[in-house]
Order: sequence, then C-alpha cells, then structure tokens
Amino acid sequence: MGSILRKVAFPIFLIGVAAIIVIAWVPALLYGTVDSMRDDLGRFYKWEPRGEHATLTLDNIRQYLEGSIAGQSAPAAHIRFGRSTAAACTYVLWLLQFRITRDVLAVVGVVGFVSLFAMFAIWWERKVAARMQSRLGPMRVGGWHGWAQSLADGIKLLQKEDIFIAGADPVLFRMAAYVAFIPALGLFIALPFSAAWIARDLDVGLIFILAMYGVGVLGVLIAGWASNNKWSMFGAMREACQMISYEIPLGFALLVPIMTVGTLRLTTIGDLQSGGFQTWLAFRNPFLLAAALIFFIAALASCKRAPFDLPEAESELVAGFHTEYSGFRWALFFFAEYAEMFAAGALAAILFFGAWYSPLPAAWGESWRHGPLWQQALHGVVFSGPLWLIGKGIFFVYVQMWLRWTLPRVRLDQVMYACVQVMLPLAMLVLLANTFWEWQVRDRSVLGTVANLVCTAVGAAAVLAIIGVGLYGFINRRRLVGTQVVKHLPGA
Amino acid sequence: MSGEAIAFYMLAVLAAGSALGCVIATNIVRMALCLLGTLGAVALLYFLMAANFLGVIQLIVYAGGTLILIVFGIMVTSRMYGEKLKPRRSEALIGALVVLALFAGLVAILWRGPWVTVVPTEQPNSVAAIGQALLGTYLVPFELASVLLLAVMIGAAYLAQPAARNGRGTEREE
Amino acid sequence: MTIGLTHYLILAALLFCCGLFVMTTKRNAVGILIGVELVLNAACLNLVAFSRYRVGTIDGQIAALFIIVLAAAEAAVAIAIFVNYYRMLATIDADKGDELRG
Amino acid sequence: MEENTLSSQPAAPGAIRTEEMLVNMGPQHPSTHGVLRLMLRTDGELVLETIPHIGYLHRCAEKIGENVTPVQFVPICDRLDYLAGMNNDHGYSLAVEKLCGLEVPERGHYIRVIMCELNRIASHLVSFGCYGMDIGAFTPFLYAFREREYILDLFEATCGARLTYNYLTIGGASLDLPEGFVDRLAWFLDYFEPKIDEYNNLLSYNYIFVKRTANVGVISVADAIAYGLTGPCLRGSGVKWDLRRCAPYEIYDRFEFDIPVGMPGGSNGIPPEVVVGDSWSRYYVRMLEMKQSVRILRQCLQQMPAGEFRAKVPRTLKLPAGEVYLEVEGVRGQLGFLVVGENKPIPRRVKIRGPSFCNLSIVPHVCRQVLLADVPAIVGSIDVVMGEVDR
Repeated sequence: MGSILRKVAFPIFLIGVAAIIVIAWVPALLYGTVDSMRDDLGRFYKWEPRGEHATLTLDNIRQYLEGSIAGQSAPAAHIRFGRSTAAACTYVLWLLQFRITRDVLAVVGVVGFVSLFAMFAIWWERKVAARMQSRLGPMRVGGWHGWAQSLADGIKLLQKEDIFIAGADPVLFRMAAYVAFIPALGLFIALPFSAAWIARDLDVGLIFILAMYGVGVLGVLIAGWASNNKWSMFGAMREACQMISYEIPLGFALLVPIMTVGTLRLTTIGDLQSGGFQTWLAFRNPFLLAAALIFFIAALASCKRAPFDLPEAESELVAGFHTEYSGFRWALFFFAEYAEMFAAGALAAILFFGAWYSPLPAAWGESWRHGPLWQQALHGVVFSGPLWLIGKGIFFVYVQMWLRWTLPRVRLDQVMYACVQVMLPLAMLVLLANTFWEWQVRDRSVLGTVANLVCTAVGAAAVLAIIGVGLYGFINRRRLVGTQVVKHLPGA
Repeated sequence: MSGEAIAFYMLAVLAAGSALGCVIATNIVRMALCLLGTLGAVALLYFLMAANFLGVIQLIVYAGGTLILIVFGIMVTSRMYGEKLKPRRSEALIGALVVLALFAGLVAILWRGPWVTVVPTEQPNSVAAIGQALLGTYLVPFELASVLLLAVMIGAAYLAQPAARNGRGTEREE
Repeated sequence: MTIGLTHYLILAALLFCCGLFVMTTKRNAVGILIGVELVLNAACLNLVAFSRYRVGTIDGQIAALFIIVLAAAEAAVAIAIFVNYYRMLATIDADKGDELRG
Repeated sequence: MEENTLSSQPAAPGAIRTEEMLVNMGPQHPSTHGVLRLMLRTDGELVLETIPHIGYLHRCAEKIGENVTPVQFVPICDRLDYLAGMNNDHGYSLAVEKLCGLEVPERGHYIRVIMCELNRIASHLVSFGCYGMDIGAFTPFLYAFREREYILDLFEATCGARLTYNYLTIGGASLDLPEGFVDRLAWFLDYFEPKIDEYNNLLSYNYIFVKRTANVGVISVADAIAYGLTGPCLRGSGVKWDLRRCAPYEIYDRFEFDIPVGMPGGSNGIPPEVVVGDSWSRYYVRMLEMKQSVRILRQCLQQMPAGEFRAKVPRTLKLPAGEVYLEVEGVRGQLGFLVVGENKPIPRRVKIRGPSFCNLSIVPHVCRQVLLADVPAIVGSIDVVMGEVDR
C-alpha cells in the first residue's frame, strides 16, 4: 500500500503543487497580456482602452503577437512569444478576453486552490503542532515528512461510510455541510490574489467577504440543530452567540482602513499600498495598526479558531456541532474552516499589510519593475503578486496555528465579555481616533510625515519581532523544547 | 437569450422555489433554510440589477444577521420532536384560494400595465452615491433609523431581561 | 427577450403571495415572522426594480436599505417577544396567545 | 432525547419558565478521564446540578482480595489507581506487614520511598497534562508525557513493567535496583526540576488558564473536611495535612520537605485572581508537590544504604487473627487498607479507602450553578482516577 501510494500519490502531489502555481501565475500572466494587448491595440485602433466591449479578433491578436502591426514596438512589459508559440497562444488569448472564460477559469481556480490549500494546511498544521510539542507529526505517508498524509486522509474520508443519525433531520443534516461550505468558497469570489487575478472585482468586495463569513455560520447552526444531539446543539448555540457578537468589532475594525482609503473595492485598496512597506496601511498611523490587531482577533473568533474554538471545544462538547458527522460531510466542515482561515489571513494582508506587493520600498521598485525577471518577481509586479499574497496569507494562517497550539481555550462568558466590553469599545475608539487623524493630522505635512515615520518604524518592528520570535523558536527548537527521544539517559 | 436573461430565470426559479418551499415545509428550520434560499437569490438579483451594495447588505444583514436570529429563536422555542404545528386545513384552503386569487390579479395587472421604463444606466460608483444620498437627501430617515435601532436594542434587551433578573444569564453566581 | 421591469414585478408578486400565505396560515410564531420577511423581500425587490427600470435613480435602493434595516430591527424585537411568549405559555403556537394577560 | 426534555406545562402566572435539559457527560466523553458519567441538569450553558454516576470500572478488587494471598493481591492493587501503581502496592504491603509484624530491611525502605515519590511525580505529570487539555491547551500534555516517559523507563529498567509494576511487595521490593539506576535517577532529577518552572510559566501563569481556573470550584476548608477530601484537594483548600508529615509511616520522618498548600493570590508569584481552594490552587499544589518529591528523592539517593532489599517472608504467609487499618499518603489522597486476618494465608476481609472516591463526592456540591465549561475545569482539578473510585 505504502509503495503504491508513493508511486501514485507523489506525482499527484507534485501536480497539485504545480497546479497551485499554475492557478496563481498563469492566468495572471495571461490576463496581464490580454489587458495590455487591449491597451496597445486600443492605441493603434483608437479603441476605448480596457473597455469591456473592445473585442480582440483572432487576426489582430496574431498580428500583435507576431509584432507585425505597423509602427508597433515590441511589447516591453510582458513576455515575448516565439512565432510558433504565438500561433498556439492566439486562440487561448482570444478566449481569455471573454468574461465567461475568465469566470469558468476563476471557478476552477478557486475550487482547486481551496481544496489544495486545505489539504496543505491540515498537513502543515499537524507538522506545526508536532514541532511545538517536540514530536514529529505525520512522517509515514508519501515519504518526505508525510506530505501525502492529507491526501491519504482525504481518500479515506471519501470512502468512509456517511453515517446518518436515525434521530436527525434527514434533509437539514445533509444540507448543513453544504450551507457551511459554499459561503467559504464564496469568500474567494471577491478575494483578489492580485489586481489582475480576481474572480469578480466587486465594488463592494470587502462587505461581500464579510457577508460570506456571516452566512457560513448558518451552516454550523443548522448542523448543530439537525444532528439532534445536545452537544451539537450547545456547539451551534455557542457559534451563533460568538459569530453575531464578533461580527460587530470585525466590522468596526474594517471601517478604519475603509475610512483611510475611501473605497470598498479590494483591488483599489491593494493598489494603494504598492510603494513598499511604508505605504502599507497598518503602518500609516497607530490606529490602523490597532485596527489590524482587532481585526485579526475578531477574525480568529469568526473562524472559530483557538482560543475561541468554543463551538467545537473537544474537552467540553465532545466535538461540538460536528459531533455526529462523518466521512466527507465532516471533511467539508474542515475545508470550510481552513478556507476561512486563509481568507482571514489574506484579508489582513490586503487591508493592512501591502496586499500582493512586496515590502521593498518603491524607490527600488521603479527600476526593478523593468529589470530582470527575479527583480520583477521580488517586487510583486504582475505575475508574482499572487505568490506574495498567498505567502502573506500563509504567514497569518501560521500565526493562527501558533496561537492555537499555545493558548488554552476561553470560556463562553469570557468570550462575550472580551467582545462586548473590550473589543467593541476599543474598535469604536480606534475608529473615532482614526477619524480625527484623517481629518486633522494626515494632511499636515510635518506632523503627518513624522507620525507616519514613527508608525512605520514601530509597526514594522512589531511585525519583524513576531517573525523573529517565530524564527528563533524554529531554529532553536531542539534547545527550547527538547526532544522526545528518551533513550539517551545515561546507562540506558 | 442573453446572459442576463439566463441568470434572471435561474435566480427567479431559485427564489420562487425557495418561497414555495417556505409555504410547503412544516418543519420550521427547513422553512428558515428555504428563506435563506430566497434571500440569497434576491441578493443575487440585486447584483443583477447593478445594486451591488444593496445585494451585499441583504446578505450581511438579512442572511448573516436576521436569519441567524430567526434560527436562534427557533432553537430556543422549538424542539425537533415537539408538537407539530400544522396549519388547520380550512385555514390553509381559504388562505390558498385568497392568495392565488391575489396572485392572479397581480399578474394580470402587471402583465397589462403600460410601464414607462427608462434604459438602465450604470452608476459609476453606487456605494458613494448611496452614501451621499444617505447623508444628504435621506439624512432624517437615516437618523430616525439609528434612533429606532437604539430603541430596538434597548427594547430587545428589556424583553429578554427576565433571564438576567433570575440570575440565570451568562453572569456567574459565586 | 430582455429582462424588464415586469419580470421582476411578477417574481416579487409571487414572493409576496407566498409570504402572505405563510403569514396567514402558519401557526408557529417564528414561521409567521418568516412570512413577514418574505413579504418585505418582495417589497424590496419591487423598489429596486422600479428604481432601476422606471426612475433611473438610486432612491429605490435607499428605501430598500431602510427596509432591510427595519426588518432586522423587527426580527430582533419579534424574537425577543417569542422567547418571552414561549417562556410564559410553553408553546410557540401563535393561536394560543389569545389572552390579554398570559 | 425525548425522555429528558421536561414536561411542557405552563408555569404558574408570573413565574418564568426556562427550558432545562439533562445532559450526559460521559461515560464516553473526552474530559471525564475514563468512564465517569456526569449527569448535568443544565439551563442553557448554566449547569444547575451535577450527578456523578460511577461503577463503570468496577472489578471486584476487594472481593478478589478476600480470595487470594496478599502476595497475589499486590498486582491487583496496581490496577486500583493505575497511574500510581507503586503507591497502591506500598500501602497494601505496609498493611499486611503491620498485621504480620514483618520488618523491612533498610534498603527496602529507601527503594519504596524512591518508587513512591517517582510514581507521585509521574501521576502528577499526567494530571498536569490532562488538566491543560481539559482547559483546551493541548501542548503541555505532550510535554508532561515526555517527562513521564523518563520515569516509566526507570520503572521498566527496574521491574520490567511500565504501568502495573508488582514491584513493591510484602516485605520490601521484589527485586533490587538495577545497575546504573542511581545515576539515571540523579540525571533525571537534575533534568526535571527546572522543567517544573518552565511548565508553570507555560501553563500555570498563563492569563487565559488563570482566568479559566481561578475562583472556579472553590471548596472551603469546612466543606473539604466534611466531604472527607484528602491529598492535593484538601491541601488546595489550605489545610496543611499530609500523612507523610502528620503521621509519618515508612521512613518519611527522615526527610526534609514542605507541604505545599493553596495560598491566596497576589503573593509568592500567585496570580491575584486566585482564591484558596479553587481549581487553580488544587492544580498548583500538584505542581509544587512534584518539586517536593524531587527533594525527597535527592535525599533518598544520598542516604540509601546497601544491603538487603526484602525481608525474609515465609513462602506461605499466614495472616494472624486481628485487623489492621493503615493509611498512606497516596498520590490523590489518603489511601487506606483494612486487612482482617484469621490465621489463614488468605485474609477474611480487605477493604480499600480510595481517595478518588471520597474526593469525587464533592463534585455535586461544587458543580452547581457553574457554566458548562467549568465542569471539566473542576472535575479535572479534583483529578479522579476511575479505577480507584470503582475498584
């Protein structure tokens, strides 16, 4: 079995990794090409640039790719195609200009990304936990550090019996898993991976994501009720209390960056932070940093992650709302949870930490933007954007895992107390203070600049410190937590 | 058939089907789930009508807030195997007749109605426009709504208060 | 054929009628609340459709926005009342609440 | 499920009716440590009443004791409090020796104390780790089990078993300590002592942990005594009572050690939220006891003489007529053995006082008007082992 898995599954895993990269890179690359083609051709043919109705024909795509339009210099900012490749690419590019093609690609990409990421994150969470607990975690399946463990688990869960409780509500019990999972996928409709690679660039993208978080709760609620199990019911009730309460500070924390940038469109918010880390929203003024913190904690509660994992508190409620679930339906809840975790991390990155741009200062960026490929990649122009965003998202997911394996769980009344009496007033205060800042301080050149500098320094230092502590722990793990191997006792 | 028409009919079927599901369902939680279908479909119809902000607000307030409140209310007040509250047959019959007649009448009028329509124009930034309208033309209703919400908050807290008075809230007794 | 005002209005009429039926026949108080929400949704849909196809401004959207807010407020109060009702009468049957002092 | 929902009768006018629910926590529940079944009468998240149901692990230990010889009964004793087998064997052996008037050689005494204190550490480690898990912190559990592994390795080297030892027996120990044991133990003590502080920093003083356990499940001194609580549960309430010091048996009067008790918060590095007798105090007493055990073990290693490890015990040991009741300070409290002999190799009566059983009796008293999440916090801090409760 092991060898079969090794032979079959390793290529699958490699394909999966390749798929993530392809999903993230290639469409962005191609979209960038199509869009700039529209720009270029529009210049030549006096089209409305980037207009929805400016259709590219097969002919002018071919001409464009072959560089045979009169007076056209070679396209500089994107990849040049060879003559033969160009012919093959013509049709792809022609297809890609249509919205429906992009939508289909986006759906495939989102579903693929979410499932692959969930599998990666589950394996990774187990490895993170194992490292913190001085053990190895999954090591067997697949060979290198048990990388295929999630894959094997997924296959196992797929073929497990879908146990259905006799006393449960047949329709609702089955539907609940989907009601929980679909909004988690829906999050990614409006979540940009870069300015170009986004399923649908909504002008209300931010609230849309918030709404999807809200709707997802319903699945948990119905799952708890339909299971006809008291523990599930407790879990569902806790989830409802927690989510409804924490959405309010979450919303307030989100209002702070919205107030600063003046838009709900996530791509615009991201593009406003393109000039290196000093333009990242979290570092613009102290209140934005505070808002980032509040957002992160509230998002933690919304994703029902430790220390706020009350709905599934295993030492109190057995497994909470998914006590009665098994097989693939159970897995759907987990897919939803990890998708939400990533979305929370990515949202934190987009709103506060430079979105899909690298932290390198803008001054370097201008020359690097047109430099060799590695410089372009490092700067986060067109095609490396998704990788930066995924990287930042994974970092925040890691912080969530870190907290989970470090902290005990809080009690329900403490969760509520923390929300209503601490987070909510704090978020309101931050919002007010930010209003004052935007109104009075920001545009005063000296005061604004000095404050910005100080905030940048403090904020960046804080983030670096978090990363540093993590790295320190990672490097000195052996010394800090010791090893699990006991056979080195003298005389053993 | 344009893409818009396809989308409309799909969403209309979802909305109408869910609404009919609400009518047919006897289980109250299933009714709530059907309501989710209707709310979601209507939200998507708002998107179709380029009322993005409204669609999102519908999702976040209605589906994410009100509906959860309703399910919460159901959980507190109904048991899975408790008494079944089926409508009385006579009531259902009369209700169905009246409602069908009403629907037929409405459709007849709507179908014949000589609606003067304008060609829909896309708002360049509907969120900003809504914001300006709320704080401009509609400032008084806006403020009234906030006062109302405050009143509701206090009222709901007062109504749910007996639990706290009994010492049975989340506050701990030491 | 293009989608116009009539389509939306007929759909809204259907939702309204469903809501009305639910309101009048269901005995579970929360069910009645669900009916009310259906009716309000129908109204919202009408408003938005009118504002898009007949007026061409966003005023209808604003009105719908207020309806959504009021619906949320109404649901909050209604649920609070139902919980109290249930506590006092041990049932959620709306027909049982015919006494002035429960 | 239907049977548990209460009748739906309208309440009297003016009274507010609330929905009460009976919930079974256990016997298969992650945080009841075995097969304890707690029946909770809840109103939402609030637990109004807790009724423990026991007996799921009843194995007729006492009856077996009346049908086998004392030497044969020692392995059964291992299975009472299966986390502290050495201490159980020790208690029973002491009772039988007292009845028969056997004298244990000097080295045997020291071996016994070493094993008992090591097992006390091992058991407290399990308690510490599982308590963290009850509160939701998973990581300390694995650290605790890692340290416990060292101790179990020592036991394995000594007697070949890791859980049910059958090592301390009538008249001393069944084997001598293996070669290198003293070095390994000394190494372990040096390694382990700083770890206790580390775990205190990791879990005991953690803000959330303190919030979850301080001022939760407070047991007053009067209640603790009235319910017959012993061991860390009694000491957590602030009573300085430890049989090793108050009624020394074996050779405990030769060692210097303190009796940790629950202290009010705000001093000695104890978080200010803590009150005497709460869950945190009971938990913390165990942490401190581990330190004291290390102290005792160090002194043992210094003082231990060479020589015989077991008294000459006749092949068929006849128990003289008469009865002996003897209590030792087990890991969870006072572990008592009543042995009645009638001039036969088999005792007429064996009765065991399991400290967990008495400690568990306070659960209905404490788990009242608490939140659901407090129940694992309280039961975990009382630290029952069902093998000892049900016997």
